[in-house]
Amino acid sequence: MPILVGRKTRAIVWGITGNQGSFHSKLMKEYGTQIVAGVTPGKGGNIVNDVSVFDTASAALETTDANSSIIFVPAPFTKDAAMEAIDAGLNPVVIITEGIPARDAMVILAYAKQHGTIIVGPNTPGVITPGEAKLGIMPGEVFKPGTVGVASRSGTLTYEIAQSLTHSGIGQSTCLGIGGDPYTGLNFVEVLKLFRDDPGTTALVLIGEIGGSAEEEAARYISETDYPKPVVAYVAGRGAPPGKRMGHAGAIITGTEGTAAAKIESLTSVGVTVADVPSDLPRILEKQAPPISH
Amino acid sequence: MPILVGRKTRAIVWGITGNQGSFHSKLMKEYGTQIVAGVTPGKGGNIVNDVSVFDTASAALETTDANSSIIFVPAPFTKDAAMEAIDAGLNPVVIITEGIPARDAMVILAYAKQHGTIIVGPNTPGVITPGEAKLGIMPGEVFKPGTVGVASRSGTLTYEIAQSLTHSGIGQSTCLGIGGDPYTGLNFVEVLKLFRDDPGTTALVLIGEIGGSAEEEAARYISETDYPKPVVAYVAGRGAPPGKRMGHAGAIITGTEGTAAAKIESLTSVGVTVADVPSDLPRILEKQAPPISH
Amino acid sequence: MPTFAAPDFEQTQMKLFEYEAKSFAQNIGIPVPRGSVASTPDEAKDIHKRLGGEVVVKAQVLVAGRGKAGGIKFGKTPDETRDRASEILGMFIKGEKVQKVLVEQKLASKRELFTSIVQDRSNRCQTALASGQGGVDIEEVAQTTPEKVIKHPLDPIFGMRAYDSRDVALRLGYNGNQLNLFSNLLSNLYRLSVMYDAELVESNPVVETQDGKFVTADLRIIVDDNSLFRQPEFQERSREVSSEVSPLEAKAREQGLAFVELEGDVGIIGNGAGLVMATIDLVKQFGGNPANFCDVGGGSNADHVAAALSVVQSSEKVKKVFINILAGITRCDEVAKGILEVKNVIGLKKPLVVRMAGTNHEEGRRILRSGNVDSFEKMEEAAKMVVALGSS
Amino acid sequence: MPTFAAPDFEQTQMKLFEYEAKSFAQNIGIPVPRGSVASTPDEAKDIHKRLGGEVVVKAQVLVAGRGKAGGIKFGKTPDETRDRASEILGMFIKGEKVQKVLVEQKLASKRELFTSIVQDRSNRCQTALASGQGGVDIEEVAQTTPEKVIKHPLDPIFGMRAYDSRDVALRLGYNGNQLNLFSNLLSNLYRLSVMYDAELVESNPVVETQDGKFVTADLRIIVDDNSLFRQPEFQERSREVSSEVSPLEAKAREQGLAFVELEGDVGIIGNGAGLVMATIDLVKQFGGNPANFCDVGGGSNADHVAAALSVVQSSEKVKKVFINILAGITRCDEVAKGILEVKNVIGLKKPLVVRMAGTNHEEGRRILRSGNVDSFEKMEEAAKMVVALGSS
Repeated sequence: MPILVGRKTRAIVWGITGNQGSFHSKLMKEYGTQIVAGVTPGKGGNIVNDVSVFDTASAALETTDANSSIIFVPAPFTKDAAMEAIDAGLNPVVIITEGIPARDAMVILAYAKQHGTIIVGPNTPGVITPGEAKLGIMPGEVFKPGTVGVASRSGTLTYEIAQSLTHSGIGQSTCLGIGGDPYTGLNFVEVLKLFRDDPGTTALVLIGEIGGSAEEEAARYISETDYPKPVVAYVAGRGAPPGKRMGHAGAIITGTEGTAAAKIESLTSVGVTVADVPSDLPRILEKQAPPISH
Repeated sequence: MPILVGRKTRAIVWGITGNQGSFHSKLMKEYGTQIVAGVTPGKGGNIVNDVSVFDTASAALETTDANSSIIFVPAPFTKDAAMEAIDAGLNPVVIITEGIPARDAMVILAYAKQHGTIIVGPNTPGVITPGEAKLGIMPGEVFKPGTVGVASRSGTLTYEIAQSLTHSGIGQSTCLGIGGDPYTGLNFVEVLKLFRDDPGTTALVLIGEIGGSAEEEAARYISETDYPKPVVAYVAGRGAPPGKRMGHAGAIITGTEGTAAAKIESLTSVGVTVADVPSDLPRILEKQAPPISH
Repeated sequence: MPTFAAPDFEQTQMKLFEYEAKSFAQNIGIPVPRGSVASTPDEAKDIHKRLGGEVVVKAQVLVAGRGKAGGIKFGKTPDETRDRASEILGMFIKGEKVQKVLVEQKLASKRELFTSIVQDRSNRCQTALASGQGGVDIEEVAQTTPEKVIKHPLDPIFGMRAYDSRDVALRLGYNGNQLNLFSNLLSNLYRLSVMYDAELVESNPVVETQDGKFVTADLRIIVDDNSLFRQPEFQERSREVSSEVSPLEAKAREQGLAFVELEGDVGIIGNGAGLVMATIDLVKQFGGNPANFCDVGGGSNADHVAAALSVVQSSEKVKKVFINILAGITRCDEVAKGILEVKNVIGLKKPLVVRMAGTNHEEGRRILRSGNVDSFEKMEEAAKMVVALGSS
Repeated sequence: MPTFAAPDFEQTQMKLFEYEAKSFAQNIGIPVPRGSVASTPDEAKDIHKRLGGEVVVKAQVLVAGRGKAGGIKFGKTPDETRDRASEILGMFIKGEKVQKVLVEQKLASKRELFTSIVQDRSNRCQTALASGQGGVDIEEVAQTTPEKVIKHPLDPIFGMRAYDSRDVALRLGYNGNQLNLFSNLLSNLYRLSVMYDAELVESNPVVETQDGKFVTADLRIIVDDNSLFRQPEFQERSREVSSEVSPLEAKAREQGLAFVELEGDVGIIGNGAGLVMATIDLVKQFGGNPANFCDVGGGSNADHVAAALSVVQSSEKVKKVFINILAGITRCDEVAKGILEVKNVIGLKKPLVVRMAGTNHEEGRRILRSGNVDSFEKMEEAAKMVVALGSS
């Protein structure tokens, strides 16, 4: 039993007529995801990858029973698209778009909170439940079904680690990126809650990076709730200088805050083993949580 | 047992340092209302009618245990005051001020709804629970404790009718004005709900007037819920021409909508007796609800 | 209820002329027909020359229904336009004299739409209205075929989102580029409503041109009077724009009174809008015919009452006056003083019936008696008396 | 992850000069000291003459810490001011050459306050910061006496309400008219943050003058790069304002690469920010010293990779290059073509280690082999190799 996406996911793709949206909706469908509609204003009536395009979410919902959404529209239009998806009752709303103005992101997140909607991203590779469905841009072939939940602030690094798990025979329940922006919806703590309640997940991998305090908050939560499942982690950016954005808008050490050292220290202090190199993770995981399905 | 205000009411008065606010806070205190603080920006530290004035609600709440509020500030500042009162968790928020921009009123009402706060008004004489407390500008002496709930869109006409009830020996549980503006918080339907659940109220008087559809909605609610308590009514404005605002911003017949005839017809059709003249109400009430406390 | 708004703003419907509304619209990129305002027939002719083609000449008045009243005519040549302008300028439409005409290019329309941003009492928000049946009396369309009027309520906090306006465009049957064009137009009309705190922004018709574009052929804006404190450019003119207000109404409102003129001969004065309406109803009930609604407001003093009585009795059609006061915050002694002030200074010009109850009513009655003015305690009795007066 | 933002906006911190920020502030009624900008010592002298009194001469640079670096001096007479300006103009502050000075009246301050509207990651909103300990390094105040920094998070939807700013004013100890004056100032600083989509609006200090008024003696504004699409007036200059960006960084960013220069000698290229960070960490772990962070992004094609390699190997300090690709949407054959393109056109200037895995890695490796470039499958092995290279 996965979290966020799975066989019952029926998604609307915002921006399906664009390059990214059309390319990835094809890949998502090929992976088995039910993509039931696309939304692009002014492109209603078109068909992309055998998916009907509508001008608005209301129009899409008249003929489909969508329950989720993924957004590929350019940054200037993302706030509107996300609010439309939230209003339409779609949940989760996965926002792939990068480069959204911070104030727009804050409004989206506050609006989603009011409506009880889960936002994944922005600036996320998305969510995949291996063997079932993906709402995202990750390559499906590096994942395999299993019982380890993976949450990450990164994209390619997640694929790297998923691949090494897969190669070691460790399958994944659900893998998701929480997003590389400073303002993201779902954070590590919320992901930990979702995985805790998921009987199909037996252990977790957190992939953190410099900037912000998502890892520290996760550590506090693990400690405070005596988290019932083993958690292992990797934190990228030990070699990053302060004050520089390392690719992700959110990956920046401000003053002395947000360093990899502090994050590793926080996690270690609550019993989370933090790998020195990504390829150590499978071995650590097997030691920590022996009964992992192969 | 009253609704909205009573012995446990501990109110903050916005605009207590103004003419209206200081005059009426004195009268409210004399009536027995616990006025625990005033708020006027820039006047913190002053004392008005033995009540301490603060610059903000947060400051007032540091030293008082207020639970309600009444607002007398001029229209341009009312939105800010009401949102501050809502944010401070005060409930109800009684807005006496008249002449608030419609868009400001809409925002106040939407914000209150998000927070579960009851707004009485704007443009209301307020709420009185005879013998206990009042948050409003009504003359206390025309009311007497009893079991008839009164809700009205008017001010002076309410005093007129309350006085005639009082003179006939019919006391009131709580009397309130829902406000004469087109956009008000508590409406007749919500008042009916509150009185239904109040064991201290045995019968109701609704005082309507032309404009809008509050009376029609009340009639529908009475019919749909098989309302368990007798309701009698009076509707002002049978002689009002269409298209003219009759004093209250909300008292206007638009096209053929909002006429007194339509309202009287709606109410009558669901079993509510509508008095031809206000002074008939006590007699009708006694006929409809014989066991009214004298 | 207390009045915090400046009294001279009260009750005046702050309407803008079409040409003003269109200039605001054009400033934010809403397509309007090319055109200009003329005060004389020759100016109209010159404008036509500049525009070329055929034009429409439209009376600039604040009342609705100018089309039916002959206030809209067409000109094929500049000379014809001069003649049409000359017919329209100076005519009266519902009592309002036409001072200016708007001369605009005539649009070749494929379809005429109705669009409006209104305030919506039942939903407590603004609502976008639109219909494919524009250019006609939309009230009639709404009555006979309500399904042809699209209603889209707008979130009071977030206003019109792009997807709100797209939804309306879609329900009007547009797609592709036209969907985006129309939804932009609608979003911009909403923006106007925010910028000018408008009670109403209405374009009837929005013309869909032969090449599929949208142009606001007519545009009405009514500003919310209660917002004038933050709309400085309209404060100055709120007094001028009162063509639908009778001279007596204008006079009363200058005194801070809520005043509406009615058909009859009984002047009505009271404190509180609900009470005054009930008083009017009562007088009618007993066979009388009220001449006005006049609310002196809560907490009135002697001067307010004196002003009200002076205005009401100054009307020629008023044969008798009924003052109905239920004093709460207002004090009866103050009211009585106001009445005697009028009696002593300018005299009571019409027979007067006073009802007085509530705070200090005994003192008030004593003062009135001292000036030989009788008064009643119950309003029904007083109403019967005023109706009976002079009809024997 | 895909990049929708125009690449040339990425990563540039869009800071405004103090004098620009103050001119925006003044436009919306925020009190700023009287003053003007000078590019020469004589202009500075003239400004002092016009202003009278004593003045302060401030270097206009985009880096912080100009005070400690000698970029702020005082002038009692116009001649002195000319001399001070002459000292400051042309000096280098953290590598940035001073081209202009701001000459302003010197304020007699009763108290210096720190005020700031920042973006607040943990609360996912903007937050107002204020402190009575202004005019100094606020980071230090926040570290040593955090209770002296007031933090007031703002609702993302409603922004700063008047009572938010009053609350801050009150906690700073103000009351009466000063409470209203300060809260107005703070509300206006918030307004600036909205108008210019600012990541940061900071005035340190706001001076409380002897007569109890508040003046923003210094003002910093940093615009959110991601908002430049709706801030047209800053789009033009986003390229110029890059004094904190090294020439190599500027060159890389022009190519759409996320690029940060580091201290070492191993050029690092990868796809995906997290992977590149992990690669840097790995190289350090094995004893190497990375020269840069260079992310070609997800879904990169041959041209992107070629551009990255060209930029990285162009740096003199780079002794060897490590390309680490985990292909998902990116295809290894494309990456390989990009590498060979550089080899064939301009040549590989530095020893190169390639790691390639994921989509089409076999084809990619085959292509590389055809150009005599070896590659690894595992990134640890590749990292060890690049560290070992040349250190034997």
